[in-house]
Amino acid sequence: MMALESQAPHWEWYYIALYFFIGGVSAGAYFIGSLIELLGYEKHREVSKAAYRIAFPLICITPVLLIADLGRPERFWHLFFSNGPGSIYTNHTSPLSVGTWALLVYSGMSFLSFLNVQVEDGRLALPALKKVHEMFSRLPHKVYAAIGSFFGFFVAGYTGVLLNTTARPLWAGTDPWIGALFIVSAASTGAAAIALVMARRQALAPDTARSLQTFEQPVMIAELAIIVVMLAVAGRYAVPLLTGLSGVLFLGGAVLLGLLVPLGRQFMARAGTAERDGGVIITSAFILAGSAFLRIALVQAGQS
Amino acid sequence: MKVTRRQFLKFTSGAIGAAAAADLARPAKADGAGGAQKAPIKSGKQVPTLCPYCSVGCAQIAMVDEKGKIIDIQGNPDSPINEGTLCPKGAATWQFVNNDQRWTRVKYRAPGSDHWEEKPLDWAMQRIAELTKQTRDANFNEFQGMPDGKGGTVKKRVMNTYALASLGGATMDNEWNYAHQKLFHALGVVYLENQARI
Amino acid sequence: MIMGSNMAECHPVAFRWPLKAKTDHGAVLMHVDPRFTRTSAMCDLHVPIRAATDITFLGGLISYVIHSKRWNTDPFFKEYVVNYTNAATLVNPDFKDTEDLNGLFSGLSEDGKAYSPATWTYQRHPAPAPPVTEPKTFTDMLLQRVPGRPKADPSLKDPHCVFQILKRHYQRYTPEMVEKVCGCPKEKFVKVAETLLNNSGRDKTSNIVYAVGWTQHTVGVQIIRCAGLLQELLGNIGRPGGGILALRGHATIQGSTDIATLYHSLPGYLNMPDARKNHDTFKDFILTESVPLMTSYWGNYPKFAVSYFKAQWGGAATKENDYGYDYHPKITGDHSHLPMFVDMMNGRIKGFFVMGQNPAVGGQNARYQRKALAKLDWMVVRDYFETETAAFWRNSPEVKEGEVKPADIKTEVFFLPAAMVSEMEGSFTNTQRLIQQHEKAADPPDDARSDIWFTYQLGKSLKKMYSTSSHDRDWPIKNLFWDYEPDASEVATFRIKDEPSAYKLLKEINGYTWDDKKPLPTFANLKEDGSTVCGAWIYTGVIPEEGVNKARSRKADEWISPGWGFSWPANRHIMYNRASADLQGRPWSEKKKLVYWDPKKEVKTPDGKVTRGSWVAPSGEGIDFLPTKAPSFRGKDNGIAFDWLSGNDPFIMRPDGKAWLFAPAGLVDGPLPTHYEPYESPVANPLYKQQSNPVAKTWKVPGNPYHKVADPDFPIIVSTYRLTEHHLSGVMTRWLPWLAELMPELFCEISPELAAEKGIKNAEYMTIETARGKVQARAMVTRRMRPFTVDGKTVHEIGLPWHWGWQGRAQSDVVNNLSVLVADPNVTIHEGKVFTCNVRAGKRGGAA
Amino acid sequence: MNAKGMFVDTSICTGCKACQVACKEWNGLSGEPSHFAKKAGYPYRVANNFSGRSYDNTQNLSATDWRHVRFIEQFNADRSEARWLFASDSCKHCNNAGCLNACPVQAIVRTDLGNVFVKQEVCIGCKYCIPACPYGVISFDQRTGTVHKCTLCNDRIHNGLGTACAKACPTGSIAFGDVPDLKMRADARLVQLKKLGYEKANIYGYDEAGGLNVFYLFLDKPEVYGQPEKPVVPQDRLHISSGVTVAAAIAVAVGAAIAFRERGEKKDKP
Repeated sequence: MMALESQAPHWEWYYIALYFFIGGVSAGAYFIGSLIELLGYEKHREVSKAAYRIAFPLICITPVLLIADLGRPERFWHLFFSNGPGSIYTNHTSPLSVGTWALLVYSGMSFLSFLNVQVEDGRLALPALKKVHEMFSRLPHKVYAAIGSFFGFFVAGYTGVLLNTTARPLWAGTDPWIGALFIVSAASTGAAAIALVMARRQALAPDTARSLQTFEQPVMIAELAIIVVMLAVAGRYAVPLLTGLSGVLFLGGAVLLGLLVPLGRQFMARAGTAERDGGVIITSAFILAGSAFLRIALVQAGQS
Repeated sequence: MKVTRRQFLKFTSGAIGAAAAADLARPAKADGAGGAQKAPIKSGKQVPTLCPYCSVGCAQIAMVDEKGKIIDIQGNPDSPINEGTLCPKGAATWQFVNNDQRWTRVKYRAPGSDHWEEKPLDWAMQRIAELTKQTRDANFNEFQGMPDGKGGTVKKRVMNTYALASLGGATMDNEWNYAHQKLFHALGVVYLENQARI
Repeated sequence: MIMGSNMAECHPVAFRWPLKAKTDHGAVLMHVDPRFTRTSAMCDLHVPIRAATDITFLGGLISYVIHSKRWNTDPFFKEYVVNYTNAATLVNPDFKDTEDLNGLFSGLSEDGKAYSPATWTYQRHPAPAPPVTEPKTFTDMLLQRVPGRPKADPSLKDPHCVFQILKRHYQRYTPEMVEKVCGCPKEKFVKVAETLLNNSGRDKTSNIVYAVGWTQHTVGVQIIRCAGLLQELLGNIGRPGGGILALRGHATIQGSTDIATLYHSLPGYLNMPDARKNHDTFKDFILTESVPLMTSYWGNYPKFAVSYFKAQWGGAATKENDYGYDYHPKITGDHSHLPMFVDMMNGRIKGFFVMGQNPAVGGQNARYQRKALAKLDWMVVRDYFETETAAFWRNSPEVKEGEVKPADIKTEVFFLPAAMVSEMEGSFTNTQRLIQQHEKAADPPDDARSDIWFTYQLGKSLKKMYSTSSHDRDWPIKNLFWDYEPDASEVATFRIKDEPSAYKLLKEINGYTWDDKKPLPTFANLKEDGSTVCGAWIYTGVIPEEGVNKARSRKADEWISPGWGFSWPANRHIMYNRASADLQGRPWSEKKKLVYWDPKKEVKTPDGKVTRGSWVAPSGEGIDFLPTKAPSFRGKDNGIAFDWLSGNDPFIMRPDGKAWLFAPAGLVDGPLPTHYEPYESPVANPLYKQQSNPVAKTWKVPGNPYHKVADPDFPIIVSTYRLTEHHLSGVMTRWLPWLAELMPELFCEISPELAAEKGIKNAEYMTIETARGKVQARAMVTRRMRPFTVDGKTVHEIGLPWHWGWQGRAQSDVVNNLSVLVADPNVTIHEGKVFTCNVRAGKRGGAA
Repeated sequence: MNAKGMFVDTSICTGCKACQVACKEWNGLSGEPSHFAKKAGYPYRVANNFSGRSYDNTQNLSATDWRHVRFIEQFNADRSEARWLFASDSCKHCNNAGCLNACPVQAIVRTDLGNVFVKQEVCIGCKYCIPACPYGVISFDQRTGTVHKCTLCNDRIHNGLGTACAKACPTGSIAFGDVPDLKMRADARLVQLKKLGYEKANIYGYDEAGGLNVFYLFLDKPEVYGQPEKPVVPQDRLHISSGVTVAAAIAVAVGAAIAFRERGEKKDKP
């Protein structure tokens, strides 16, 4: 079983949990966007575009968070070249090492996708960026969408595997479910973020809204299911997640506000048509906030 | 199997099987160096000394760098008493010597004052000698009446002073104890004590 | 058996060896102690006894042993006891035992304050005719005064023989009585007794280890004697693996006793001239001191004494001026630590040197001692940190609470920074009497100086100031023999050039001939005619020749390691080791062979003749006997020293050559150890009407109140003690973060039973209170502490380690604010191991 | 070359903590900053870490406490069972080391002598190795921004010396040497103790975490000494959690394909 005396890493929630959250949203959104592009659902091209516009700026924030939490931020490059510049290094038994590389690749892909969207909408003004876009324009969009989508999922999921792959009672006790939980959570928040952005710009077509909801609902139900399984597996090791401030965040924030309330709202709205823009914004905000709470609670409870 | 003390020493201080130098920073022997990584290690002149704490008499080795600073103090493995081992106090001797709170200057508190002042060593030594002389001269007894056992008193030569007292010495060298009792007996001091009575 | 010591905690490295004996050789370790300590944890058996009932326990062992089948059937014990102890010696028929006088011996003065030992003496044969008629020397004078040999009954049947007296004295110390007084189950007691019995004899020896758990009592000396008695009866003295081992506290506490900075003693255990005794002239001094001892090696007392005075005043000490004896101070009373502070409080002491000691924390009734410091005109503190003693005027509890204002304290205080051990050259004597040298590794920083630097420079200044004086009373300073200037080579590599020569000091301690300054190889070379100088005769041999310092010798071997350091006297590690052989000089057994008589060995005498037969020790151990004296040698009745002692008298420092089961002289509180309750006890003495030591020293002065016997306000026993992680008053440890974090705060060990009764919770604060003061401590509620049932009554005991003060990186209340000035009558050691108190939950509040 | 390691015979540990201090002395480690606090009127920080847990005040291993002596009091109400156990704990230098497996920058390495240590000049302070250790050994130091733990005195052992703690240990409870030799000694001691009636005595560390180069002889179950009965090296589970995560990702992908396809087709075919 778990170690009796493992130590907490003392990761700051505002760096690490937020990174987990923002990375998840970005990856989830990118994944949806790229999937639509890969499957050729032209009708949902706007969804794709919104996804790419969300994915890249968000992922730009993450290295800042990650590096800020390092004890020696100036050495972040050791992650790639620990044996000195030029000598590439990866540790395949370390989710952190592999995840960092995935994040790098994913960032690149999401950048290219972002450029495409900007060019398509004629918004790319900077000549340098234009040049970059031209360089990669020979490459079919679907290639990097595919690569990006693969690594996007990696980014969304490895953080959970990373937590599972420790000796902390909560994180190890919930093994192997945090990865899966983070994947589904990333998917729902990705969709929610897309919906939120499109609704705010009043660009959310009712059908699109319905598609997003159709995607979100089973994902959120799956998320609930995974949470139940995870808690059952963890047994007494789940206590820190269910008590104290972490308990409030987890049960009240993640489960109630982040999952039950949005599901309920969507369910009630289904009586008529899809939610209207205002409703979508609120529901999506709940989903996003709930996902943030989920990660904060897991990161904090695992360290208590 | 009869384990001799030397063998026992080897068990505990560093080497079973492949014999290794038990001392602080002797260069590695051939079997220790074969294929081993080069690792820098502190080194310097080794001076035999003793643990300042309890009465067991553990031998220590102080390592001194080229600037004459003590950089390490550890047990002396040659000692039949401690064979290189130490207790937590003995192991902490280095921090005792190199302590940021150690006072290394003379401090003086004038009568009635509420603070210390720093003073030169020579000044303090001179002042202490003067006070010692003054106090002795003002309170010296060449003779004193002692009970004669019959209810009366008899004058006896005592050559002492009760105005000076000295306390301490069980953590201080034999040589000091000797010199100190010698000087203080010459001064006539009888309140002369140390921790041996505690 | 470890008793009165927490060896694993207080002497952890020494404990290496008993533990090794246990794991490698199957030795049985037993710990008799009120608390379950780290020592108990490592022993095969822990026997809890109520604090200060050691004599009952040991007396019980004595009684058990002499009534046991093994002791009465194995001829080894009789042979040893009849010949090597004074068991057979007949005592004055007027002697009355505690059994006769309900806890008192005969000879107590009318005021009940002191004993006269007149009735404790031996019966003797008539004195022999003296060999000299006209005394020319002190030795001649002694030869005129040789007493008759003591009478003895080797069958041990005479009712006045020591053995019968002893048997009667301890007859009521039964296992049942031990259980009743000590509160320990009698089965455990019997187990200890059987283990000791079964592990003593011809091929086995048992050893008893003690420390201040025995000394810090009003009966401290008698507890240790009681263990000595037991070991003598078991034949465990003078033999390898036997003995009683004192574990002392400080690095050279042995050295500072040998070369005493103690009021009553001159170096080498000569007595201090004392105006209360007949010490009026040098001759009086010599005769008073050496006559009672002259039939032992102390018959050489005159040589030791003359050489000491010659060392004091060198060329100015002549036969004509009695080697300056008249200029040496005399004591007039007890000037030891506790009365020193009483007299300081009274204003008698004006100037005070305190060096490497911290009475503001370590002194009994520390509050009293701190207040006494404020009465001084001036004080010199030499230490490493701003100790509580140095800072008493600034931030002591009295000052912080506003009871005393710094402005009202007129004491002029000097703090002089001291050098560390590794920053100076010198020697320490460890608890085994082993002298070892530490060498100077580096200069001390800034104005820090060695201790000998301070004393030497102070002496030089004073000599200079007094150089013009013509007062007779200044003669001892003016003529003080004071030259320890270093050779250039000794200071060549160091910054400090006026560091005195430690070598020259040790050479003077060792002794040398006055004329040609050649070091003396042994104390047999000392003379009483002023031709030799010797600071401390017992150390002679440490510098056997110029330039050779045996304290620096560092050759160890598998056993005794005679090549490591120098064990005084004359590199003898096991004292009285003649007793390791039987009457004929043969080893008691092959396994326990140490020193034995080899009749074939050829020895050259100093006059060139060759004789056959010698004592030998293949291990290299020094032989604590005259090497050529055959076991069959019969001592000269009219001789002194070695001449008087016979070939089967191993105890050469005793005037009858025997180990003393009964002490006819030398003790002020009785010839046999007797159970007395401590001065403060929650119970009445279950054994005698006499409650506590009748001659214990007390100081009934303001600020030093005592508790009553069974005082209802103070029903709990408290013991103070040390931990591994700190040293004494903490000066050498509390400023070190590495040690401070190991034991950060004062705690009180308390049983769950008492804690529950008082509502005290683990790790929370509690207050301990006596009539002297209050301290707060964190509670450590643990079953390692236990209540005792004494005579049907439950007695609680708590424990307080006393290392802390208000300075340093680990701070707490001063435990000695609780303790009291009361002491053993023989040596004035305080009773810190047991007094009474009360406890309650919560912080102290109010005055400390 | 044989791996070097330590055999900790807790049956002869006296709980003196010399190993803790000797470690700090040789490795130049300060007092643990969290054990000290500022106090008015004093120019230095004063220790405040009294725990009330027997004689254990340092409580755990940390970046400045590479050794830690545990104190376990086993007494029943009438004290007929009375035992006080001591055990000196440190990094075990696992052959399957969670910290080393987790390190993303190769700051944690194993040398030719089998010891695992942190290259201070490489560590970035990501702290991921901290929860990856099943023994709670490795720890972060704010002052250096890196993690620290016992190095098995890397400098000493590569210069032919034993570890500082083993050298200081007054009773030989900590023995340093070649692992196979130490195992022989441990086995012999276990036999001796069993004969003396210590039925629960056991050796901990032959199989755990791929074998520990620093292993123990305990007189009671490992849990009593705060050691996991069956420690799991986190990375041993990596393939399972990765698999489940990938499965979840595929499920989500399929879900998305279905969710968006439905709507898309409905619109495309009026």
